Amino acid sequence: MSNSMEHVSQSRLISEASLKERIIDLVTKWEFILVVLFLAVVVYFSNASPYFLDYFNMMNTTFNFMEKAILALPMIFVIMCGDIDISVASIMALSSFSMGYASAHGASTGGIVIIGLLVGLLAGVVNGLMVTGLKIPAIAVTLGSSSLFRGISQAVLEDQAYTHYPESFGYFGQGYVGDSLVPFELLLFVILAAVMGFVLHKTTYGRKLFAVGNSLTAARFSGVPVDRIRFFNLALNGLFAGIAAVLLTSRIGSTRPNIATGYDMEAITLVVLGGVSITGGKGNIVGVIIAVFLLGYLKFGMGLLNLSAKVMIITTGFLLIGAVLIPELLNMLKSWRKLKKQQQD
Amino acid sequence: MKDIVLQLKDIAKYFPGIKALDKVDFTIRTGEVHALIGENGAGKSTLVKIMTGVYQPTRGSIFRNGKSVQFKTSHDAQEAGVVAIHQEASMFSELTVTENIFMGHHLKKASGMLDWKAMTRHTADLLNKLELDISPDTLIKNLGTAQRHMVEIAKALSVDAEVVIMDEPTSALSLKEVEELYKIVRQLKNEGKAIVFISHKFDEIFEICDYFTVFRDGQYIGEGEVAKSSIDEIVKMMVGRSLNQMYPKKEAKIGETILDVEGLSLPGYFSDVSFNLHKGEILGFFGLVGAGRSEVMRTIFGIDKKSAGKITLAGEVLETTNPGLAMKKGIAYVPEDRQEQGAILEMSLSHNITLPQINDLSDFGVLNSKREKNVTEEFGNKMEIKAANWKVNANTLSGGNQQKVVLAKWLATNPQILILDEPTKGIDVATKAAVHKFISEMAGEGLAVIMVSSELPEILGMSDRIVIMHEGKVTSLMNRDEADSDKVILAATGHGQGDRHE
Amino acid sequence: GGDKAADAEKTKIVLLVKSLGNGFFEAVADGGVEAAEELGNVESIYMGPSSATAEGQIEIIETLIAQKVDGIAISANDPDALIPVTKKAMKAGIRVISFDSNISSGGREVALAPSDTNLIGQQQVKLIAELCDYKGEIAILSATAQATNQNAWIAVMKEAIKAPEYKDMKLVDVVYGDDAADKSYREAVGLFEKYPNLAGIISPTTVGVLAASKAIEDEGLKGKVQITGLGLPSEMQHYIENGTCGQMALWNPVDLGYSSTYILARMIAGDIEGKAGDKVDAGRMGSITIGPDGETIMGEPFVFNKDNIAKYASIF
Amino acid sequence: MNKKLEKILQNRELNLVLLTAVLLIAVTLRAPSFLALKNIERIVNDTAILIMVASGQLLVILTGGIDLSVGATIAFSGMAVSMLNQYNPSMPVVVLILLGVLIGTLLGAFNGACVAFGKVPPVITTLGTMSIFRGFTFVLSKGQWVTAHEMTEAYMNIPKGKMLLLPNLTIWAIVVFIIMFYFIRYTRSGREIYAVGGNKTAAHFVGVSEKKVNFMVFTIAGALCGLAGVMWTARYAAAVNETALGFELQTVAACVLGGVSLAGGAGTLTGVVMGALFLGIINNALPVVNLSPFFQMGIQGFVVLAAIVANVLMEQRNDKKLLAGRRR
Ligand SMILES: Nc1ncnc2c1ncn2[C@@H]1O[C@H](COP(=O)(O)OP(=O)(O)OP(=O)(O)O)[C@@H](O)[C@H]1O
Ligand SMILES: Nc1ncnc2c1ncn2[C@@H]1O[C@H](COP(=O)(O)OP(=O)(O)OP(=O)(O)O)[C@@H](O)[C@H]1O
Ligand SMILES: [Mg+2]
Ligand SMILES: [Mg+2]
Repeated sequence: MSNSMEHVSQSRLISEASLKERIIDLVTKWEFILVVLFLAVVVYFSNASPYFLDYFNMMNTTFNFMEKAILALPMIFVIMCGDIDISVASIMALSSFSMGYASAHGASTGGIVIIGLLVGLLAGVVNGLMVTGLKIPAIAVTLGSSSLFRGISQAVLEDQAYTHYPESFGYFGQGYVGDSLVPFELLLFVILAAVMGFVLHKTTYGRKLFAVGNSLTAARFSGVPVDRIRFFNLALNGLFAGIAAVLLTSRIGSTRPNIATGYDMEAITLVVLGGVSITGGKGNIVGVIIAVFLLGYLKFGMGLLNLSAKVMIITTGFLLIGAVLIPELLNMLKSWRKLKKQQQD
Repeated sequence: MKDIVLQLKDIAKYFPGIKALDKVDFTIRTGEVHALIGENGAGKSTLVKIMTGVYQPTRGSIFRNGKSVQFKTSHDAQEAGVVAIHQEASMFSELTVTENIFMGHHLKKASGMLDWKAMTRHTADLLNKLELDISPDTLIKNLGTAQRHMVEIAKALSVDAEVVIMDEPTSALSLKEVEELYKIVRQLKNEGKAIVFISHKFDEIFEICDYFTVFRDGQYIGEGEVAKSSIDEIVKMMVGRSLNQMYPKKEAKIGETILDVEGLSLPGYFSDVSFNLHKGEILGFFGLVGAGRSEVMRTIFGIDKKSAGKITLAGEVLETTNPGLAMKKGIAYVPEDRQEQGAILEMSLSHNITLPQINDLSDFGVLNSKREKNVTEEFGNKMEIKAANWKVNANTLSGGNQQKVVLAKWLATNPQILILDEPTKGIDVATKAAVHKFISEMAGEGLAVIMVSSELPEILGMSDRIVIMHEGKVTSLMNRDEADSDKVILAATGHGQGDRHE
Repeated sequence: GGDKAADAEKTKIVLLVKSLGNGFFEAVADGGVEAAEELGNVESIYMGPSSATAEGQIEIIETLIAQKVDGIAISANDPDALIPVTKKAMKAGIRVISFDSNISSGGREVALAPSDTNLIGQQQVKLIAELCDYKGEIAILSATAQATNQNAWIAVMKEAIKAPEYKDMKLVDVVYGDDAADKSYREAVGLFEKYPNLAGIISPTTVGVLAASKAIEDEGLKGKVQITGLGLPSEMQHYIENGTCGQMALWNPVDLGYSSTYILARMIAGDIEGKAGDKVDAGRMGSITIGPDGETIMGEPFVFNKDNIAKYASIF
Repeated sequence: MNKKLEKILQNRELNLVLLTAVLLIAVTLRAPSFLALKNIERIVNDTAILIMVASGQLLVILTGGIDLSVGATIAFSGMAVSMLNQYNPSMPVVVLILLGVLIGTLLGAFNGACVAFGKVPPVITTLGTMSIFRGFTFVLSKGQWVTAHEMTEAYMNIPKGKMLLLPNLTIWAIVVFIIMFYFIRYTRSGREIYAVGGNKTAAHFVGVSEKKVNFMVFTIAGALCGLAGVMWTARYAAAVNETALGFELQTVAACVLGGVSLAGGAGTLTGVVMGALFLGIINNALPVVNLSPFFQMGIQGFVVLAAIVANVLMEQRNDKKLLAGRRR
């Protein structure tokens, strides 16, 4: 036999996994746990509140978390490479501020959107240049730049607000797709998630991301343009912050320097809850997407029961830890069982 | 018969999906240097880790001076007088030499405070003993590979142990340090200590070992006295068959110049390095560790940025370069540190092997798993990588097999110029022969090869010409027929001025 | 009146506040419960985001729309940002009013101001003037730069101080403590540093007035630098009793929650439209008249000093 | 410069001293009174809490982790102790301080247990407990504040009084600094932190228990937050739900400015203290220099960023010099 198995299989390899083991493998998978949690949320709240399992409501509540979900998409890339960006919320503020400025000076809807995206991109580029050009860790750069970006909008806008946007600008954050009940924001997220998922799992760029995340040095020695990738990630993060800023600004129809406060931490929460390793090199877009809806509907359900926001943050905190702890404990159990079985052979 | 100090009985170690060790017996005696021999992946390092409490055996028992013991952590092993120099780099690069040596067993004053003065003094003594000219306060990150390895040796010696295990201690050392190490090993032996010595180099085994044990595929095969055996016999036990030729250098037709390096400099590392390379040629680079060979290669490959000099590739001057560009121009570089630079440990073998040419294996940036599979299988099999399948992560492989993955990944790019930095470091004899045969064949097909190596027989046996470096400068250039070990070593130590040929 | 129909479903009225964990709003909630009990068939729900952001309030309003509550009274973190979502709520048949910190017109039906903006601003200036004998340098320590009600009051104060009786007083600076104890404290100390002759500070925010009082006490400036502002009696009792803060003002948050609930209940029951000129029968608060553009004023801010602080500290 | 001093202050710290000097000069040019002795004393005192908490953060970062829950831990322990003080005014302050430390220790131990024994990465653990602890602060206080009137004089005097010419709070910080310095430099456990952060495999090989170290650093960080909680609430005479909101980023910033590697294994306590003082100077200078308050945030971001960039550039230059000098 001259096929691959010749050298690959060896006498001491343990026989193929049994069905039972495969089921255990599946059960301890992160995505599986997330799906189970998601279903648990749906089942529980459908019983607890008559308003939960309502098509309009389920669609409508996505308005609450789509901007954060969109922020989470490129954040997967950034975190995958072992970096982190805590300035996205501030980029949103800067971008929203620029849109308000443009609108106040008579820009059309198209112009406003383009300016919002460009400013986001530009801010991301600034982050990227400092991280890769000056070789400063991303967390240090974005720690500083987050005050800077928001500070710029505050310095100019002071205690004022931009409140006048063209009528048609409202569509991005408030509109629905055609006559359906599907919010435009949701559709946009689905499209962006599909694109980003494809890039992550099916393209060379994605493969290189995993390489950089696992070993920056080895990736560099393999000809992967490490710095270009990290730069590109941060720039992309800026661009997506621009997109999120367009949506949020359109949704609330006004801009103040404190817009989107706390969005960065929420986006990062989604990414880590989705199973992306904070040290880089491990992750999956599906996990993050499930995490988005899990957290979104959990909050929605708890809101319907009029639970205090403080109960919600406590629950989110435990969920975050539990989502890692449970598979970890199951995994420990799994390896223990496996070894035990081997010993019996 | 000497006293038995440490005995392992019926040891087994299972990892999920693989039996690294099964039914292994191993006995160590005082005043003896005991060679542990086996192919890559035979389970040698795993056994070391079991003996030092890093791993817990799945089954079996350990006896220390006849008493059954359990080493829950390496601390327990150390208390029982068992220490090891591990195969994987295990240094704290941001800490000083002193701290690296005493981590885990810092010296304390009567008051309970750490006694830095005493530790520094001890370190200075140890460094003296090893004839290492570095200050105890130097940070490890400022040391070269060989110096780091020597510090590891010093670390093992800092504990007053009865059993000292050395897992491929010489793989990153050059002649001078190896001599130093032999001296130490002999001294320890005379002091009545037991030494376990793991190496793939038979000259070393025959030079300092008294006794040997052979493993194959995680199982005990046999043992014997070194003096009463031959290389052939041992190789047969190891591989299951005999090997004939170690350095199968084929005569190759030397073609036109493909690479011309002139006055290349990188301050702090090397200066004014010039040489050229022809198609079909194997150009050996020899020097003591720290001579700056690796940096020259890294600069050519574009990892480090040159400060002066000219690199001409196939008639075209390369102004600035980076690894991506160098690869496009047909240069492949197999780095010396496979853990850090070579393999991506948490990625699958397949993804590792295809990474350098992932762009070419894809359709407009979209991955093509079929093509990836083909390349993986072709080169993985060529290098005889032993693994459960191509989807396992590289970190589950033995050290030698990891090196094969790194080789496979670069050979798969079909380079015009192949730069190998210590290509057979940590590789067993059988594979080494295969790698050599392979390099030779590739050169025969017109590939230009640069081979950096600290192993003199390898350099002498494989090279068409030899460049010798000393402290960042090229001191000599010899043709195959005029080179001999004395002349090469002399040039490498900065003495004798060999003739310079162009 | 609630005894028209014997429906088991109670009218759900939500008091949506700026954020949880603030004594002022906890007192507002008490007022809501009090009104609900009086009204009988009303369920008073107290909600707020965990930190004071408009985005957080929007999230809550969306779920309130989903569960079809009957009315929402909002103390808004942003007068403009909430408009699209409150419009959506009104379209879904929910009655929306704002109280305390109001939503701009178009985003609510009635805006119940605790007091008249002009009145508050003028009163603050008068309080500090009385404390420092109508002379000296005055500074303002506000919450965040984006707090709308604060900004409106500050604008009035800037105007009011131009009056002839304040000719010897000068407003030298406006600083922002972001409603954080440490930053407010630091800003207060910064004021002492920058203006060695500072005579008084106005801090129209509960966190700020507390932190500034502490700073005055710590720096040994009691008597030299006066402090007034808007503060909760229970929180400021110490400084008023020991004389650091001679007097300060606030409206009754319990009444605010009480009135809001009454107004909403009457609107939901169809007793009133919520238009200008409507008169609301608001229980113990008597009759409240809705002004032009839905703007309604509850009453005058109440002044607290050594004599009455103990009595009110036990209430809110 | 003196060789010994140079050894104590590593390159990075020297750089930071330089940057701090530049910052001080810049501020003094705008506000000449800033450099007065009294004011410097005040800045140090104002930075004392940051120094305490940042030195705990240092330990966590040295292992390669991060503690995002410090602000919430301060809030919870501060609230708990203030309420104890409120309901048992006779309880001696020593007991209150010890209880504060104990509560912080327990919260830190919870973090530590999740990280060490549950293998939950530090960021996730503390991102979670950041919410959990703050949520419980609210549950504990039922949304109410504890203010000066409910606190005893003795409690409020913990940070306030003076001893040996220095404010008590500053003395507390100095004591914490000395203990931490001794711990990091002169105990095995202290050194093991560097081992785990520097190279986990190597640490394992020399018998250093990663679990023990992880558990320990979070517990110590928690204990310091507990102490800080007492100091904070006593100093501002107010225990509120939002106490120390966002403080985690300040402590991380102090570490980053102080040259601590976020990858773990490298960093010194003196660096962190200087990083904290640098931030303290900015925080105290911003209200004093005559600039629109609306510029504060932007300027703070700019100065921090500039300091980080300058620090990195100076260090890169030093490295180059070191290299060039190595081989002539
Ligand atoms: N952590 C691990 N998880 C899974 N498998 C492992 C692990 N460590 C080692 N193995 C497997 O155990 C076997 C023995 O490995 P070991 O490192 O002991 O070999 P070795 O004899 O030291 O080889 P070399 O000469 O290449 O260093 C190999 O097949 C390897 O793939
Ligand atoms: N004088 C010196 N002092 C400290 N470190 C040095 C000195 N000279 C060289 N080094 C270190 O040694 C390394 C340069 O040696 P390098 O590894 O390039 O040598 P080499 O000839 O490639 O050896 P090999 O590949 O056999 O290990 C550098 O990493 C550098 O940090
Ligand atoms: Mg090995
Ligand atoms: Mg080298």
